[in-house]
Amino acid sequence: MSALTRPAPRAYAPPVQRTVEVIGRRPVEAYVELTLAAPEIAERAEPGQFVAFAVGGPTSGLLLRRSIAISTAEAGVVTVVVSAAGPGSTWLTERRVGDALDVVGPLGRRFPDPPPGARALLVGGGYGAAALVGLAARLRDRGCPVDVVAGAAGADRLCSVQELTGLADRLEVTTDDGSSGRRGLVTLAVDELLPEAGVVYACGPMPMLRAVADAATARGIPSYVAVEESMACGIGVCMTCVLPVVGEDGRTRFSRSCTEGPVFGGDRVRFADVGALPWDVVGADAMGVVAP
Amino acid sequence: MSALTRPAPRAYAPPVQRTVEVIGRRPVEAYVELTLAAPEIAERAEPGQFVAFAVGGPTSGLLLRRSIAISTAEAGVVTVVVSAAGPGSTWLTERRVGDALDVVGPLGRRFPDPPPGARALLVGGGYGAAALVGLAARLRDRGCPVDVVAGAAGADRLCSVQELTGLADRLEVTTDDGSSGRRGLVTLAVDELLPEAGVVYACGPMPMLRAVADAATARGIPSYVAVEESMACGIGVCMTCVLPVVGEDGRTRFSRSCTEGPVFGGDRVRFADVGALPWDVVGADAMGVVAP
Amino acid sequence: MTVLQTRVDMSTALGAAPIPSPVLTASGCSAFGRELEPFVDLSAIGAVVTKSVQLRPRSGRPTPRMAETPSGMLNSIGLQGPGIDGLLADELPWLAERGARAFVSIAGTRVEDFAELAARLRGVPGVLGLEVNISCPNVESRGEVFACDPVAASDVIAAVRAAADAAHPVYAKLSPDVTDIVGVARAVTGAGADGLSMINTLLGLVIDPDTMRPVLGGVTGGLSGPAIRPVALRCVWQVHQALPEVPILGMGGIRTGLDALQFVLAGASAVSVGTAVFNDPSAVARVHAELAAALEQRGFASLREAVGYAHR
Amino acid sequence: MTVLQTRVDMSTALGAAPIPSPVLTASGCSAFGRELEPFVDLSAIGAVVTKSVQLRPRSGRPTPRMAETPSGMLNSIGLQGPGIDGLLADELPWLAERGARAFVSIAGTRVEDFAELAARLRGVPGVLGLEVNISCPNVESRGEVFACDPVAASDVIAAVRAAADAAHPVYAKLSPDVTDIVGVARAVTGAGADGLSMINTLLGLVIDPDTMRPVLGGVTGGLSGPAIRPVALRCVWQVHQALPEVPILGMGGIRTGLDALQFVLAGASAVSVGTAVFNDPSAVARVHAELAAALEQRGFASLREAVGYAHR
Ligand SMILES: Cc1cc2nc3c(=O)[nH]c(=O)nc-3n(C[C@H](O)[C@H](O)[C@H](O)COP(=O)(O)OP(=O)(O)OC[C@H]3O[C@@H](n4cnc5c(N)ncnc54)[C@H](O)[C@@H]3O)c2cc1C
Ligand SMILES: Cc1cc2nc3c(=O)[nH]c(=O)nc-3n(C[C@H](O)[C@H](O)[C@H](O)COP(=O)(O)OP(=O)(O)OC[C@H]3O[C@@H](n4cnc5c(N)ncnc54)[C@H](O)[C@@H]3O)c2cc1C
Ligand SMILES: Cc1cc2nc3c(=O)[nH]c(=O)nc-3n(C[C@H](O)[C@H](O)[C@H](O)COP(=O)(O)O)c2cc1C
Ligand SMILES: Cc1cc2nc3c(=O)[nH]c(=O)nc-3n(C[C@H](O)[C@H](O)[C@H](O)COP(=O)(O)O)c2cc1C
Ligand code: FES
Ligand code: FES
Repeated sequence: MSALTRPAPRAYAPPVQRTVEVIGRRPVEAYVELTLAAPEIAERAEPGQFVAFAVGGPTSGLLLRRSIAISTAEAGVVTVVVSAAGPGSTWLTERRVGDALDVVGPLGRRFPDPPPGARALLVGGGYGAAALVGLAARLRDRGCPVDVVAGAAGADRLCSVQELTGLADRLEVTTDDGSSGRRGLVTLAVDELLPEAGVVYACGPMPMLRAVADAATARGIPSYVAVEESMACGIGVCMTCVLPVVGEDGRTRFSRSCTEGPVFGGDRVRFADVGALPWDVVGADAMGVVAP
Repeated sequence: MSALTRPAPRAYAPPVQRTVEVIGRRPVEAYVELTLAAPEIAERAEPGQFVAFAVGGPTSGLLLRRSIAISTAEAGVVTVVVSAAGPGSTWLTERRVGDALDVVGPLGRRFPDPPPGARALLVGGGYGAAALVGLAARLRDRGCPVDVVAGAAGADRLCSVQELTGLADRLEVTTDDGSSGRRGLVTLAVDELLPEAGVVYACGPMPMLRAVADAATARGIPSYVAVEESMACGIGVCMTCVLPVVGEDGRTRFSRSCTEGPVFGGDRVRFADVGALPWDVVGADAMGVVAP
Repeated sequence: MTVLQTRVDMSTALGAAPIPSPVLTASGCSAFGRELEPFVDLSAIGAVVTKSVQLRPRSGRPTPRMAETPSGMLNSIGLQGPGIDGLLADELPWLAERGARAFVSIAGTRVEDFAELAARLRGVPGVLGLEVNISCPNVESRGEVFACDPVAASDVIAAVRAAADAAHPVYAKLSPDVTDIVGVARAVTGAGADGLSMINTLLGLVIDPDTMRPVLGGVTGGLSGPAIRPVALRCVWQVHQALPEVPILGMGGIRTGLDALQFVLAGASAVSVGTAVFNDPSAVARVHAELAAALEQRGFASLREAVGYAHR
Repeated sequence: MTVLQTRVDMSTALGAAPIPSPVLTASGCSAFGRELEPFVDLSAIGAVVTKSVQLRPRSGRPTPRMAETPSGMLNSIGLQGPGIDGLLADELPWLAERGARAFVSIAGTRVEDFAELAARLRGVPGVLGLEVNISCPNVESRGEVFACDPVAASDVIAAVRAAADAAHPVYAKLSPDVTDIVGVARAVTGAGADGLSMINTLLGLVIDPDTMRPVLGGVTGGLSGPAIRPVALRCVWQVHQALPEVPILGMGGIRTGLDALQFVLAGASAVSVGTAVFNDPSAVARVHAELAAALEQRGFASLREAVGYAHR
């Protein structure tokens, strides 16, 4: 396999840490959309980046920040969509207008620009679609044609469909149970739209990213995926969030998804080896793993 | 010294644990008064008892409940006055109307009834005055004449003066800095009112309780003090909240202020020995402490 | 206690003594059970593990006796208690009357003390067995804690096993403050322990930033609560791994049924809920119900099937 | 970093190496410092304690590598890092250029590895000294951790002290997972340690209630964060009590200036802020400012006056 993608570029601006105010809260199906007055983060943010929230307030026993993708960032306002998964994200969804939030961002790398003249296919799974709204707007502003596939388990797990409808040339919705759009996985629609695409951007659960990246790579189309790995720090200092990623030199390293990602070339992430330690990862020998 | 008081009686009803709603919140000078819809606690509560709140919400790193005296309990509603001392009490003062609170109560023993025909002197220090409001009302209902002294460091640390004015025959206010009422300690007013008193009830900081109890005992007047000791459980199972208290048999024991108190006979608490282990406490010998 | 009626068989045993629920109180965290009566059906829980008792009544240490810490607390109570006479006269009869099982925690500073306590508890109604709190300073070894020395710990356990009622299972309560907890576990089971209670508190310290001195009168104290749960689970895991036949009463930071489940999966056949009771007086009953529901959801027909499952 | 201008002299030293601030990063919690640059003035903090480096580049362990726990976290990174060559080529020059002091943490599985690392770091610009991470399995002793055996620990320290630059203070980083931390402290200072870093993480375990298996790939992991602070403070207290002349770099759950103050009062002459950085990337600078303010409020003219004050 010769690499189709170059590593996602670094962010233009370093992150900041700010206390920001919640200025809007809107339950959207199974999620909650929070709007934050966060000018310094908004002006720095690029599509694909995320923010990290301290959770639980001053008496909190939850020490680690929660990473949440930036949906849109404009005019001083940052929008995020949060799914109540565990205690920290649930706490976030319970914030009210006027509450203060301690946030660090923007973090991570951005989606790279499309090849000139390419048609872009954006694929979002569940709340992952939210992370594509800013990207879709930017692409559209730059005159890049945009197709979108948004999928989820069921209708209530779809996200940002309305926003994306306004931005996409074509939008396909799929749900596993058929409760909205077509019944099936996103790949159903992706397979149809892929032939016309010059670049693919995806955000969502790992199995979806893997399927989309594999389909794109199989057709020789570059793809960029925004991965979601469990993160302790979000800023690159703890090494908890690593994935096996193939570098420009062709060697696989455990790369931090917070600072070397979350956006990676879809052909560079070794999805099958996530959670394992393949022998050919740089430094695996020092861990006692030997070539088979 | 022959004892003037009998140990405070047990509560009539056992405590319950309930999730209750905040139905009122009112900042009063340096404090916050919370009103709770808590019918099962209100119907059981007696003057002198307290409740214990879980603090910090579901993500809290604060494990222990916070004990707060019941100010009034009537018609299904419990009122408490909270001073923001540390993280837990600060969290309590930040609750809003509609919030739910996990509360256990009523806890502890109640103030005993006054001797027949006696005039009662109630002495409250800082937010300790709040704990006397329910008592004053009860005494007044039963036809017992009530004098009240409310004292604090400064005007903003006085508490429940308005409520107590409506219930007392005479009310004296003292502040250390003279910013309200007379300048000085509560003992200034207590010394004047004590000769007419047949029983004294006090709630406030330990040095104040000690001074009031000593003054009453010196005159042969029974006194009851509601003490404040650091509590881990509030229900009598942990043994953190003990004080050296003289029992009916004349022997001193480390008594739990949550279940054997918080109301103790003022002549029974060995104030000078709080925080020490005198040799004559029952079981001190087994700790290696020998009679001098 | 509202025991949710699940289909899961929750019965288990402490050594050879059967109990209907795997959830017990923890020594020193529910006194002698009385104060929990408004909140919990004492006869339905596994057992009341009583506050460690010594031969003589003890005043305990001067206050302050506790400091709250992040997700935990430090205590230095100093084993305040009525002594064995008070326990036999007042507390055990009260529990027996209510049909509550008492798992009696005994403590001492000399091997003979422990043996005498065990002997005094022979045949006492309502006593299910003994938990031996060896996290006490050994006066014969310059105050070193029994639990930190495998030899001293086994001496205590051997003496207790010899003196105790044959029908009383003897559990040794281990301290996590050791280099090799498996070594201590091996030693005490070799000496006759029928089971292991794990863990006691970790030695900790808090300094008051205002007085600039240690908060506790006793300088150091015991750290407990959810903060220590990962350490407790690791101890249970290691010991069950090394000694899979030895029953373990797991404890340390258990607050919910899912916390208890972790201990069971790691190898505990019963659990104690300690500090969490201070937060929620009905915790013991709630944890039972939540654990039963969690086991059912995961398809276990009985608690016993789940014991040590994470090793398989 | 907005260092609040207090009148307190905050200067201190690691062994004989002076530093302008007593607040440092903790090994493994700030990588090699780069990522903190947007949040902290790296030249103003005491030093950047770098992620433990070994001779060869290491991939570290497979994920999951962490689990959040009450007021703390468990990690099992497996010392992912570039190896000594990468450190010398990329990381140390970057820090030196910025005027940041590097306190280099070294790790190995053989005594000779440690000595070689120390030798390679001789005379390297910007290197202030060495922190020796002995919480590693000793391949020559069936994987027992060096830090858990006073003899193995001293062997490492003696070899490092002999091989290291004479100008580099050598600090031994101790594990709390021992019966007698004072004994280990005595042994390593006897072997030539110029100071002690305390504490490393506690060994812990978390089981995932869904998979019903340990969360971490490495089964057990290291517990850190405010949850362990009382244990860390106790260790610092005990060692300072026994060895008042030995400088201590205190760490374990420090999140605020008042937390740091507790360590100083207990006997630490400098502190590392580890896990708290994950919560607050500017924590190191903030803790410095808060500590300075706290010392001033309490009437201290210098940090040095406050070191060990709680013992007096
Ligand atoms: C780059 C990125 C972007 C994300 N964007 C969104 C988003 O837009 N909307 C949304 O709802 N969620 C998003 N997530 C997932 C979100 O971070 C997790 O759902 C959340 O951290 C879970 O915290 P919890 O307390 O609810 O759950 P718990 O499972 O209790 O969390 C326990 C610990 O694990 C970490 N953790 C658990 N799951 C994840 C995860 N998937 N990713 C990172 N850390 C995790 C938490 O930070 C915490 O430290 C994103 C994650 C990443 C890495
Ligand atoms: C019977 C009783 C009645 C009380 N009534 C009131 C009242 O009406 N209004 C009010 O504002 N406060 C009252 N207090 C004091 C109140 O409980 C403490 O101020 C509060 O617990 C402090 O918690 P924190 O988190 O703010 O402070 P922290 O100092 O951080 O608390 C740390 C720990 O110590 C315990 N603690 C600290 N101070 C006390 C204390 N004085 N009493 C008990 N535990 C303590 C806390 O419960 C907690 O576990 C009362 C205390 C008792 C014992
Ligand atoms: C206030 C308090 C008192 C305790 N007293 C005893 C005791 O007397 N005997 C004993 O063996 N353990 C005692 N312990 C330890 C507990 O039984 C238990 O082992 C430990 O607290 C860990 O469990 P937890 O985190 O659920 O509390 C005590 C713990 C606390 C918090
Ligand atoms: C993610 C992570 C990685 C760590 N890596 C190392 C390491 O490489 N070398 C080391 O000596 N200590 C390491 N530690 C331990 C810390 O340096 C520190 O001793 C411990 O976490 C306690 O401090 P804290 O509670 O402030 O984090 C690591 C800790 C964490 C949380
Ligand atoms: S989350 Fe810490 S390095 Fe990525
Ligand atoms: S607070 Fe626990 S016994 Fe009084």
